[in-house]
Amino acid sequence: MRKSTMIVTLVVVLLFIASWIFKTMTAPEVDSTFDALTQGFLVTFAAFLTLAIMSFLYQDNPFYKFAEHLYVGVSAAYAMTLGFWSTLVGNLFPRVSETLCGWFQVEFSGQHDWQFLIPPILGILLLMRLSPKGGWISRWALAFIVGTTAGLNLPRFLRSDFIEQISGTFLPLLVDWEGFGHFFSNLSLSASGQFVAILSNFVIVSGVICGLIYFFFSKEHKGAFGSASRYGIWILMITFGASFGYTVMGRISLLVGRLTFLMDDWLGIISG
Amino acid sequence: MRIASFGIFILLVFGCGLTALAQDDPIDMVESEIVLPAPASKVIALNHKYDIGEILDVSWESSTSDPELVFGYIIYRSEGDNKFDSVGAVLSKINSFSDEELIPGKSYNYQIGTIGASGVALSEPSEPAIPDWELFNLEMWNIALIGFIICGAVIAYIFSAKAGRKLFIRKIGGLEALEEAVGRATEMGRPILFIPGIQDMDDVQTLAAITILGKVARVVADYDSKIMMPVSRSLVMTSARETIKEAYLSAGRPDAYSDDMAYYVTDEQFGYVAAVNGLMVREKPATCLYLGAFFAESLILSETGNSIGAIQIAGTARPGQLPFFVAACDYTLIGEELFAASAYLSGDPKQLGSLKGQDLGKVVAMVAIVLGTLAATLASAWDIEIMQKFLDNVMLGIFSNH
Amino acid sequence: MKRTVPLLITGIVGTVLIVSVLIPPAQSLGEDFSLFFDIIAVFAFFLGGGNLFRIHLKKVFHRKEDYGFSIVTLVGFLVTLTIGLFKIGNPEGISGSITAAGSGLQTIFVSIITPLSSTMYALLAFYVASASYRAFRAKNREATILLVSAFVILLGRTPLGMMLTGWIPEQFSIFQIPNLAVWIMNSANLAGQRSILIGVGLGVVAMSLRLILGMDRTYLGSDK
Amino acid sequence: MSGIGVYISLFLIFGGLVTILVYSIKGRDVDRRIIFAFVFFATATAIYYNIEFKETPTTIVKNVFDRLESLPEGSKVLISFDFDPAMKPEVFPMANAFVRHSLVKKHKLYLMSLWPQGQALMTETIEDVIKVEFPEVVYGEDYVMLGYKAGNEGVLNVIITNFRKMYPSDAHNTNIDSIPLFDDVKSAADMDIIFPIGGGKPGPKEWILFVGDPGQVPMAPGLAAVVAPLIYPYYPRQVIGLLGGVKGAAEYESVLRSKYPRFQDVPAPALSMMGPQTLAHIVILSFIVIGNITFFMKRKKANA
Repeated sequence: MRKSTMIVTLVVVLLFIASWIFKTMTAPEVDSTFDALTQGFLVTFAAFLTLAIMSFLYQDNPFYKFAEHLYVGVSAAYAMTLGFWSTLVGNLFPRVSETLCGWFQVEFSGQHDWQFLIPPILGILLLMRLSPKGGWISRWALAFIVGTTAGLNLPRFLRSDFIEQISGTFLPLLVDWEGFGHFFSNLSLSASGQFVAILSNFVIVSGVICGLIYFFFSKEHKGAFGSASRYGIWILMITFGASFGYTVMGRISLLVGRLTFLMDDWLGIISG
Repeated sequence: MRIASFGIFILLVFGCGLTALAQDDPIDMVESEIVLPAPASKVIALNHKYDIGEILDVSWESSTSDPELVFGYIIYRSEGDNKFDSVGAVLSKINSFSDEELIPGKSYNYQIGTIGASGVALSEPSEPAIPDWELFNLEMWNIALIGFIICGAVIAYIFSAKAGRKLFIRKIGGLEALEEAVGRATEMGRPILFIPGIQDMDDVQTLAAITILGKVARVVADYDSKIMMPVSRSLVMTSARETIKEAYLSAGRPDAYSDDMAYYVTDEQFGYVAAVNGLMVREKPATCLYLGAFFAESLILSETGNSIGAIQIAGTARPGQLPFFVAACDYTLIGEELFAASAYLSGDPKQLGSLKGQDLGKVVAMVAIVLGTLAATLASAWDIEIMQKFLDNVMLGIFSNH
Repeated sequence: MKRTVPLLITGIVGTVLIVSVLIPPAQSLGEDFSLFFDIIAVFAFFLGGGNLFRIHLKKVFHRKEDYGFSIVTLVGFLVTLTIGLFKIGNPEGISGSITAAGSGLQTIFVSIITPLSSTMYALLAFYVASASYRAFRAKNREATILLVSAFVILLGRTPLGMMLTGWIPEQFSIFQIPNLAVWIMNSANLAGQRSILIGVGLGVVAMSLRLILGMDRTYLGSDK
Repeated sequence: MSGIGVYISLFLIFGGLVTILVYSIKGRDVDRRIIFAFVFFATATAIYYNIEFKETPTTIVKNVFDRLESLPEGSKVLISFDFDPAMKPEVFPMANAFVRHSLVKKHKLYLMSLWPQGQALMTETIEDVIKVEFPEVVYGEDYVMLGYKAGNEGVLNVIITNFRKMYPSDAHNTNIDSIPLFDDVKSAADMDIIFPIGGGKPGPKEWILFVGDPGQVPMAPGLAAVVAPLIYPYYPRQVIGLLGGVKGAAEYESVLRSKYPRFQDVPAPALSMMGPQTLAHIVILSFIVIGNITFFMKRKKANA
């Protein structure tokens, strides 16, 4: 270990202990010293992990690697245990085995549904992937998963993302129409005015059609078709701009959330 | 059963409360003591459509009494023996009820109790009704029809492509830029970086990327430039090596190929990005290609690429990442263009046929939108009745289940 | 055996699920298959965990570079698994909710998973900032449109937009940035997203069809 | 005191931005770590001084509020926690706002999750919001915690026709038939409104495809900002409204506060996030502007 690394590690350890002691002494509403110690440790540890990940911004370092590796292990196990308790104990055991229900203290459904032995068998086949030789048999389970996804998706995407989207675009282009005279005499660029409403519907209808033209591959994009496709790409660019804005907004929110944790829960420096 | 009694209890408590409130006025009190509300009328039980024969829909006409004095309705059911049991209760504004979990084929009749302040007034019992099941869900006919047309078109095009018919696919703008970018790297004598996304081979986008890699590697082999391809999945590495090797073989330079061209880094997202970033800063590739499934790393990669002055071409079908690529790269294959590019380059009949079938779907969508919008405009702006009918019955009949 | 059976399974399962939408008596079969899928999905978690365990165990065993960090992964994995599977520290015992307040798993969640996963994503805020300084250029017409639209949305989604353009009279209120942002979301953004949605929807339909008919077999991998 | 602090901080931030502009125009490269530090301090300052703004709800958010407001007492409200801690700052305030609004309107609450991490966050809501602010509500009669099930859209495909098949018991292993809330619930189609909250897969989109459209249930998704634009095409027919990112949450919190004064003093995390959010947006916008000024100046020079 290099000398500078050792110094940094030492400083981090000392700060950690200092924070632990401080958070233990200031822990609110606790019954025992042990509880205070645990609470102090947990908050300090969470703060340490937050800072360890953030240190990646400076450069890759052992603290970041520690946090990253811990994350991988813990989150995999978390998903496994929750899946086990909620789905296997919750949905499978009550249908197949009274004994297992007894062990895990969950109510038996009262009858054995033998067809429910199929999924655990397929599941075990899936686990065969872990063995070097039996890998091919895991394809049976994989095939079931692929088949289910395909079968579930086909009618639903067709309905919600195709059919309903088409009828959602059946919009009147002349909103609140009472003739040209009325239209011109009330012409304004007010956000709630008639002109803006008409413009909106016009942009939606033409935008959807031209967007589709942009993604149309059976015809060369020339002439009027080419112009339509160019208009389509502009609409798409506005869309991407909106996504861009929202993504930036979302990322910042996460940062604010994390900094609030550091400053409020850990350091306790926000007066309010 | 329990909910029924619970509902009745709530409604009665509510009713008593109102009675108590009304006691200021002696006339009201007298009235509510002796007069029951008018009972509900025209109770009808109908078979619920398109189920497996377990549901009956009960409806009735509301009580004619002052709505203020009707607190709700209780639904009673009998199995043909005139012994009525309550099966549910609803608030006074509602005049229908779905009785579920019945036995198919059995006959039931219903009676509605109108709850007033002073008691429950019973309606005449309904005619008996039998819950029945249907073979086809006719409400879904339009989905079946459109699904049939689109799936049929996809299959037909695939078979006709397999039979050797040439299917036209327009030239994709980005592909020309691709060739140019590879050429520029050769001129500058600097390497080309190819990132096939961070997903495994089970993602369609990765497959498309590998197809395009075949073309790029061929140009690279022809010009004798250098390609670098760090990947984040071992399976992707295997297929990438095969693809590059084949390209070098067909260019007649198998000796120039080496396994170092594509190599595995790590599965971890940020670990992988850190490694690629380092590589970019050290090797300064002249051209960076990001084709495949990308997540948050899209922005980190394209930012670094920008800072080293590389020409960047990206392509992904993940809409969330497209903005970053469009803003930071020189050329971007947007969404389906990635797949079209792969179909165009490979000439694979399955991909081509599929693309053609999808195009037919787009034509259907465009025509329908034009017709529907026209009808909606004419119907609403000038009150043309036939257009309204056309919109409601034909266009919305086919294109909506709402 | 190695190819035909999986193709048959995919075909049958996919067809049944599609049919169950159209034919009411098949509905309960469709429900069953969905449940099967959910149960197998749990085994997929086990597979993922098993893979992870194997990879890191190998690293430690062969003393590969940075194997110390693999130990961290293994310890984190095993400790969480033990606490979770035996519901250690659960105030309501074995029958309590797995995430009951105060249980070991909930503590791990709050003190380890939460800071780690949310900080990972919070890092992106920094990268967005640096990318906006170094990479987001109005280099051509498309990129310019994108940046302008992003600008309006970013301003419009904060109180600043109103402060800057609140003075614009009602007659021209569409140019007030918050109004403009809402308008973009409801018209151009909606149109663009919808055309993408229709295109992708068609793509999913075609892909699912190819899978069910066994025309697309890439997911089965090579025969080796 | 804090007034002066705010001004000094703002001066430092904007002074810094100008410095970066000058640097960039001179053609010098600004290290990305300086940019990182900049964002860090700008955001931290705004959090420290706790700047809060007033929010006026947009129609798309107001629609959601009005719908829940107009439902008769005792309506069935399902909230799905389809997110993990990474998304928490954005969408968790929405979940809590919906819970508060539903309980104050005396609706019945059904809580579930399609994400393993969602159940733990649901526990937080129950412990910190329901049990603290609504001590009068009873588990099983007013709200129920169904918990997490693995299987993504497979779960939805079952509950749209049959709740009991997917959830034979709640998260506490209590048989669902002994829970009064389920006496008149057969499937998710019996709900009066559904709030899918999340931003990944499975998430609100899957809810619309597998539950909202087939079951014709009103949907009002609460979305992480990243996916909000993608859900707009479903508005207004397939979703009645939506909350996009922390801004949407803040708008909802502000209408809730103005309608129900009892929530004046409960924390409104989204509202208090808008201050730092605004400052960070300004910083990022400035970076884009600076970057482009430099870009065009360089290009002009190259052309000249």
